[in-house]
Amino acid sequence: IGEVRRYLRDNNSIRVSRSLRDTAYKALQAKEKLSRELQREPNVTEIAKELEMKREDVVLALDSIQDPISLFEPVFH
Amino acid sequence: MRIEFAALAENEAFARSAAAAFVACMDPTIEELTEIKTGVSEAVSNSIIHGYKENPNGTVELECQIREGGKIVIIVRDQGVGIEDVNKAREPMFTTGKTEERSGMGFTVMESFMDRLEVESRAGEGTTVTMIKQLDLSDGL
Amino acid sequence: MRIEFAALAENEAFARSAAAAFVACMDPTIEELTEIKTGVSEAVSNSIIHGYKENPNGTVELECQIREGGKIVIIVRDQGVGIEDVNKAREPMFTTGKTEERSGMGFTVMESFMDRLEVESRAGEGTTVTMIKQLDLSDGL
Ligand SMILES: Nc1ncnc2c1ncn2[C@@H]1O[C@H](COP(=O)(O)OP(=O)(O)O)[C@@H](O)[C@H]1O
Ligand SMILES: Nc1ncnc2c1ncn2[C@@H]1O[C@H](COP(=O)(O)OP(=O)(O)O)[C@@H](O)[C@H]1O
Ligand SMILES: [Mg+2]
Ligand SMILES: [Mg+2]
Repeated sequence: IGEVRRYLRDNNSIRVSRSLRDTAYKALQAKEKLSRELQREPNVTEIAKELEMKREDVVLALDSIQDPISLFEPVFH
Repeated sequence: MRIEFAALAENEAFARSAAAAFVACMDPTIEELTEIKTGVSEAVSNSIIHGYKENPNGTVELECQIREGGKIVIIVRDQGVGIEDVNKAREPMFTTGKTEERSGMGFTVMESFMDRLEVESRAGEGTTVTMIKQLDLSDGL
Repeated sequence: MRIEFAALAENEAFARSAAAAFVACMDPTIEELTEIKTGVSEAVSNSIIHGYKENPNGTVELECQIREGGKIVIIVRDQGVGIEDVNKAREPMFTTGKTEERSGMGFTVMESFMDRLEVESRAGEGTTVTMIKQLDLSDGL
């Protein structure tokens, strides 16, 4: 466990806010790529697999950026 | 799943994340996830701002259920001031807030992002908003 | 903030994310967040697996509070079978599960990742685990 702690400390002293944002942008890029490949919207599990991350971490990261779709778009057209 | 939290503005982001975390196991797309989060945000912010006027002694309740076939049921409940005329409140652009800050589009947004929206409210007793959304499971692996 | 959810294995990931989302507003380091998520995971999985033997009628409760100065208090509560001898259960490597699956290190992990761990339990009545962690707020990177 001491080893686990040291590992965490060495690699993870940055703040969450920055790390989450990086992950979120990677997730959006993966979404674009997969949409092209699959010819449909990928689901979060597929995106997580592409990034080799846990699904829950991808979902959490997406909270840190502005909503990726425009709020009023579906309302006004 | 049921969450209770204080009527503080910063808890809106938390409620949204918690709802997203809960429905994640259903493999939604990012778009579906965003729609659910936006609906939760609008309902929760209404409870905090209108229901309790940001009095942190007020408690907002968020309930999420996953039904068979990928149907998501989300219930946001407060024991705040309530709504006198629900039909009027649901009209696009209607707001009792200062118009510079409030768009009056909250219920309209919930309605358009979800498949069904029910609003139950009594002046002085509080408000319960029920949103139902059917996820598209067709693209399953 | 208080969450209730059914004693289902898939709700462990949800509880972990919800706790993370709640403390995210304090902008902890990734290390601190990972430690908190791991502690929540261990406590919640104990309630689900040992407390309720994965009977989904059981309800697990997760409470998170943010105290002044960046102190995080996390409480995980179940009304499951309880623990006969808490001191013994807290010993490293002690497990009542099948040894291939369970490491018996859950309480040891919670203890080392958190600043304080309290376990209250009564056989037949359930278990309450309280974890306290002080975030390092010093460097505002
Ligand atoms: N939970 C609530 N408690 C009391 N009043 C509410 C609540 N939710 C909505 N309302 C009322 O309905 C109106 C319309 O809500 P909404 O469409 O979200 O627009 P906005 O929040 O921008 O005013 C609000 O201005 C308020 O008067
Ligand atoms: N919530 C709980 N309800 C009942 N028993 C528990 C609970 N949490 C822990 N225990 C008991 O304490 C033991 C040690 O727990 P832990 O250190 O997490 O190891 P493990 O989960 O790998 O067995 C468990 O095997 C179980 O007997
Ligand atoms: Mg509104
Ligand atoms: Mg354990």
